Amino acid sequence: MAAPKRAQPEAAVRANLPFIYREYSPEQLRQVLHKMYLIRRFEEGAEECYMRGLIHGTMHLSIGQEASAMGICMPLAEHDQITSTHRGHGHCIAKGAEVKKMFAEFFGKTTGYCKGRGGSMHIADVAKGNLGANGIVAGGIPIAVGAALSAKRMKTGKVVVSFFGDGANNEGAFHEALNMASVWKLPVIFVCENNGYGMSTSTERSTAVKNIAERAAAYSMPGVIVNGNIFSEVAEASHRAVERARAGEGPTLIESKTYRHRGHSKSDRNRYRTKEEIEDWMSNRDPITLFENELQEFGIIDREGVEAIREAVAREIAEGIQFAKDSPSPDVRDVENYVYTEPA
Amino acid sequence: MAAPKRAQPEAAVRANLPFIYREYSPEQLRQVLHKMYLIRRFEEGAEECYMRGLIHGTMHLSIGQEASAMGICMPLAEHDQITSTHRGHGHCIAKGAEVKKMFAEFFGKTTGYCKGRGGSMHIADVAKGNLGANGIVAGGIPIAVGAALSAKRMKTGKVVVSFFGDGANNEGAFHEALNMASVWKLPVIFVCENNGYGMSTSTERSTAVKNIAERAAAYSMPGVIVNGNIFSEVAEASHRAVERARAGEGPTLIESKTYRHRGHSKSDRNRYRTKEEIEDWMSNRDPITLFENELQEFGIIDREGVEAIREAVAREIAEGIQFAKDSPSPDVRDVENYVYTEPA
Amino acid sequence: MDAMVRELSYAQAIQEAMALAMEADERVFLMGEDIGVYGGAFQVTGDLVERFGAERVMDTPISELGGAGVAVGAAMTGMRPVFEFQFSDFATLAMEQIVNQAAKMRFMLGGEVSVPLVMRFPAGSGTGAAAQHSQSLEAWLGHVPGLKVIQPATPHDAKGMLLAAIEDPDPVMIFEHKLLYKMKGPVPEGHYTVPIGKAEIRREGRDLTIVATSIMVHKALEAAETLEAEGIDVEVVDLRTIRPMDKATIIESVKKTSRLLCVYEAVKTLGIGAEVSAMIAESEAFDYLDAPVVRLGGAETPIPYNPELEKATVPQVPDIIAAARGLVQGTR
Amino acid sequence: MDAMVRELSYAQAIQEAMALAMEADERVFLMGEDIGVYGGAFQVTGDLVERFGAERVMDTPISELGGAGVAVGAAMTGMRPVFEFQFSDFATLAMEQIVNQAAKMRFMLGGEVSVPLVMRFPAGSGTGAAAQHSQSLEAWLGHVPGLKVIQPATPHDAKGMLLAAIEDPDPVMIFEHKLLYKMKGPVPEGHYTVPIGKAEIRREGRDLTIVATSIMVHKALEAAETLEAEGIDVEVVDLRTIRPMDKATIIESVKKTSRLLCVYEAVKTLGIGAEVSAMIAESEAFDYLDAPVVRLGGAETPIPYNPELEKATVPQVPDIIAAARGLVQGTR
Ligand SMILES: Cc1ncc(C[n+]2csc(CCOP(=O)(O)OP(=O)(O)O)c2C)c(N)n1
Ligand SMILES: Cc1ncc(C[n+]2csc(CCOP(=O)(O)OP(=O)(O)O)c2C)c(N)n1
Ligand SMILES: [Mg+2]
Ligand SMILES: [Mg+2]
Repeated sequence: MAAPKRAQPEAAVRANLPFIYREYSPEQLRQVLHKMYLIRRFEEGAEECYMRGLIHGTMHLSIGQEASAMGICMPLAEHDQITSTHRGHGHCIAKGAEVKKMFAEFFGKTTGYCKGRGGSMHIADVAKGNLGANGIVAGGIPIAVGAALSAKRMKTGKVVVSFFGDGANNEGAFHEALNMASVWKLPVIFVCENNGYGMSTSTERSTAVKNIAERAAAYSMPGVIVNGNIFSEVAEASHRAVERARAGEGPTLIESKTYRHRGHSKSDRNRYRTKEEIEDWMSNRDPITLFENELQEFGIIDREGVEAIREAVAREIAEGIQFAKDSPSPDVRDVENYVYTEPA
Repeated sequence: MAAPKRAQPEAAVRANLPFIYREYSPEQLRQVLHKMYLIRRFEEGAEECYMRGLIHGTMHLSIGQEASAMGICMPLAEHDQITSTHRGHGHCIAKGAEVKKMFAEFFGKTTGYCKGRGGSMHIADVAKGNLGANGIVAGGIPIAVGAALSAKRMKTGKVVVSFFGDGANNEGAFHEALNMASVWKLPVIFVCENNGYGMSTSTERSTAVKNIAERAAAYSMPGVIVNGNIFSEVAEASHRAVERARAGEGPTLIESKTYRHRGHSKSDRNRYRTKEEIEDWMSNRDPITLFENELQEFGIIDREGVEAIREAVAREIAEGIQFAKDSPSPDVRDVENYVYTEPA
Repeated sequence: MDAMVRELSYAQAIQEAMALAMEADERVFLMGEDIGVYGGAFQVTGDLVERFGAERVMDTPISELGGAGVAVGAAMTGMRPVFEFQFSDFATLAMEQIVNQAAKMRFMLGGEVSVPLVMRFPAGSGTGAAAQHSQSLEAWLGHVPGLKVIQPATPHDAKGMLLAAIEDPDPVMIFEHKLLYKMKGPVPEGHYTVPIGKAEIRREGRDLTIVATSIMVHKALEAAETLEAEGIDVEVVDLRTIRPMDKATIIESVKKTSRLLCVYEAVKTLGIGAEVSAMIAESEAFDYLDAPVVRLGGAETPIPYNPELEKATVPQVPDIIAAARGLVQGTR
Repeated sequence: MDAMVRELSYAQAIQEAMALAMEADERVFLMGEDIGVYGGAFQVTGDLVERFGAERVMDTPISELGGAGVAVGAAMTGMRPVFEFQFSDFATLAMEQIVNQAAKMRFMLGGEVSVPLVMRFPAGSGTGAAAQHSQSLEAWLGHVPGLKVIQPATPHDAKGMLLAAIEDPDPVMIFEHKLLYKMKGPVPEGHYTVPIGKAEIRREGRDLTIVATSIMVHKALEAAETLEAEGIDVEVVDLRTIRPMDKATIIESVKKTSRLLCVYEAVKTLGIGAEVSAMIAESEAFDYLDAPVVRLGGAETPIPYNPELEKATVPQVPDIIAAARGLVQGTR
């Protein structure tokens, strides 16, 4: 996202407004809503294509987590970088990816971000700073620390965000990476999207601490808990962490509490959570509904504006899927391409 | 060590005495001093044998850390178990090993604890509950958790202690193991012997938290800091942790602050710490001197008693070395023995 | 084949073995990620948690290294853990405990302990899960003394070899091809074991021996049908155990057929075929060879996501047919 | 050999390569445990920290997995890390980052990134450090597409191949035998590279080819001297690169000598000798063989502590002589 331009209401009123209304223009906020819809519809589109047998493999949908992806990425500049997870479509879009190249990837086409080699679990957009989703839980965390080391050594001013889930916080890689980032005061932000479960295993059954943010103390870095379904809260925490990182003060751990509406992946019998729990999150805490209502309350958008966004998004998705369908498949003779760097 | 028998001074006086004088008999305490000397002299003896080319490989001496090993093991019953580290001679002796079989192992003899296959870095004494030193930093921590799982499932009442160093606390295995032990409330005690350095790297340069015990909070377990050079402090902390573990309340992390007098191993140029620092620990905080003086102050031992211990220990060491020298070497035709369990 | 024998899927056969072992021996328990109420990523544990409870069908946090270490520690102290990696690729996180601890503990301690540990590794490509979820790494563990490494190819063997593994005093690593989980086959009721270290001749033939592993056994059998029509009589040996390898069965077969093709899914270079070929060269069977040993293994690439590319990276039936034909007709 | 060329130890040669690379390219930096003021467990980095500072000769915490991941991330984003494992055995903790990330990243991302990462693995037995500090695991990484894997045997090659590795756009893994560190040999001053993927004929001969790796090259040369006295003329090929293997050089040599012995320290089963043997069987050289290919590898056991046992687990000069003799005289 571009550097924020400030809205300019009366100073007194402004001070009481939630963070985002002080920090971003109405146009920027409408764009955020647009992108949150884009993520949601992308996931739904991908799901439908999967059901219809157009996409193979498996996928992990981030429906319900859109405010978290958008809130974290909002304060980032284009050259800032992220590492993402198996549940990475939202992060990818939030960091600026084009949905048509994402669909093309899922369809295994040469026009996809990974030329059909990576698929959903490795979706990346290096030009926009997305160093890639990762099929290995917590695999991207030390990689993000390495990218932050590059930023510090090469003085690029870049900040790196590492997204990961609650399940990932019990991996050794989490521990080792956070420790090194803190010792070396690197410009990296650790974002734990706690959706309550690692696959079927609840944080209560897997994690010996109530809030994952409490683990930040073990690495002498700030640990911040936000409601991951409220865009403003997430964006504000991210903003502070980015400032801290850019100022050379080191890393932050943000725990963004959220929920995934869908099953873990396409093979989930959903036996570990109740219908009521899911229903509650969908009806009462949907991040898009919450944000849309708020924008309407603040007079930043009206029903027609929302409708226009929805239509634009629907078009973008339809076009993206068409692009993917129309794109060429890789030639099987190229099966060993990209294993090594081709001589120039 | 056998279950403690209580000394019986006047009740009022007793309440003000340091822990060990309330908990253990004078005879037991004299035995502790004996064992601390035994560890010290064992290390010196091993060092000398190494210098004289009688022992090959490398070794990591625990001189300076004797109170820590003894204090932790004092409240353990014989069937309780430990996992140890590359710096594991002291733990091995404290848990009840015979020095002659240790020397024999270092000499690579069939009479050694590992029949000459393991050497210093794998010294073990399974019969006495020592599941083994480990050449992999932090490698024994999850193994201890597994042993504690066995204890809990098989209801043996055993407690397991995992010794490791400050360097080990930055390994992923530490994190994963402590988390699981806490989630499952296992009877295990994590003992971090913080001697200030992992090889050449000080805790300041490697560890993003001031006291390693603070990391206990990340696993919702008690974190206790003790002066590892004061036997009574260590024994008291261990006693509480053992009680907690036996009561089914789960693990404890004890940070035992101590110092190694010698270099990391036999190839250390000692460039990372000052002569003054080493000198200070040797002269002013030597755990044996501190304990011996204290016992004398409390009238539990006199100079002659100390002298008798020293002589007995010297004899034991000399006999141990002789035993090792006189023992047979393995037959090279047996090189593939013990790889698999031999059919009965 | 006994008509009374039921058909079970490979996954069901494994599940049955685990259930039998847990019933018979209370030291046996299962550990892994999402093996409890979820039933395992491939539904291998299924509903076992309902029968045996969460203490014996233990969900672990996502902590492969620590989890493996816990299993090692439990095995050293009297329990008999059966540890499931959700995908064999994640075992890369636990190689330390598998290779430095489980494999060497008995040796390092001079025989004072045993490590009766079973680890299960769902492996292989074909599910569109791309490079980090599709590897075949059995050759790594086959290179490690102290481990036993098996690759059952049928539901019958999956059950019998798993039961043998659980009863084995040493660490046994089981590579299960994910595409086999749904394959059905006859599985006897009750307890039986299939020995570790014995290959099995799946089809007798005179012209050519194909040594295949895991899913490639089935592809080889399919290829053999076609080849039979062409007059090429193929013997198919299911290797079953990677370590210790059943050299005798392969040698005998090669002495009979004089030709050997080794088919496996893993990357060709330094895969199991290399060992089979080198072993034959060193054996008495060498002098019986009418043609050099040929390997058909995976391409020298990570597994791609695109389904056509994915198929192209591993041997398929037509590849086997072509290689067999080439060998017999002497056109290599 | 040029009389003006200095003699350096293998460790010094590596150090010099790292210094030259750091001088020439500010993106190059070193990471590892105790490589700074301690100078590295084997004194390979020595005093480089004094010349280049702690930012470019970075001590890491004892965190092999995380450290390797940091190196991967840094390599993907413009730096050129040279990562030292203190012992190759500890790489078992980092296989995830090496194999799932470094090796596959370029492929998974469709060529959008490169991972110019060098990792150094002090390997092998002979120091009395027992089972967890003495392994030879190069075959594992040789099985992994996306990696390049080298084993320089001389100070000259250690410097030249390391410089080539640092300049390579892809991840290069260097296995350095610990017993070589103190070995001296001629090393040219200044910058030069020795290409990755090229074997080197260390000694020409007519009767037998010995393909050896790392320290075994020197043992093979020593054996060749003795064999010469017996009238057996040995050609010694230093393999140098495990992946990609220089098949052509081996094939040419075998076509000339008609006999092949492969000597390596790693466990024999599924070690590099298996690949060399299988590769020759598949090559045109097969028809030139007068005897089957023989492997001489490590025993099927973890490395024992006792020094006599330790020696007995890996090939020694007399073993090589005996194997060579057997091959040439046809008594196998
Ligand atoms: C190292 C590793 N272990 C296990 C898995 C299998 N797996 C994929 S996602 C997942 C759950 C991850 O949970 P969490 O980190 O909370 O992310 P979420 O799926 O909830 O977004 C598991 C166990 C994996 N991909 N990598
Ligand atoms: C996984 C692993 N990494 C590195 C080493 C090499 N090494 C052996 S001991 C040691 C330092 C350990 O420090 P600490 O845990 O503080 O124990 P101390 O030596 O101080 O007792 C290192 C780096 C190892 N043995 N294992
Ligand atoms: Mg989650
Ligand atoms: Mg230390």
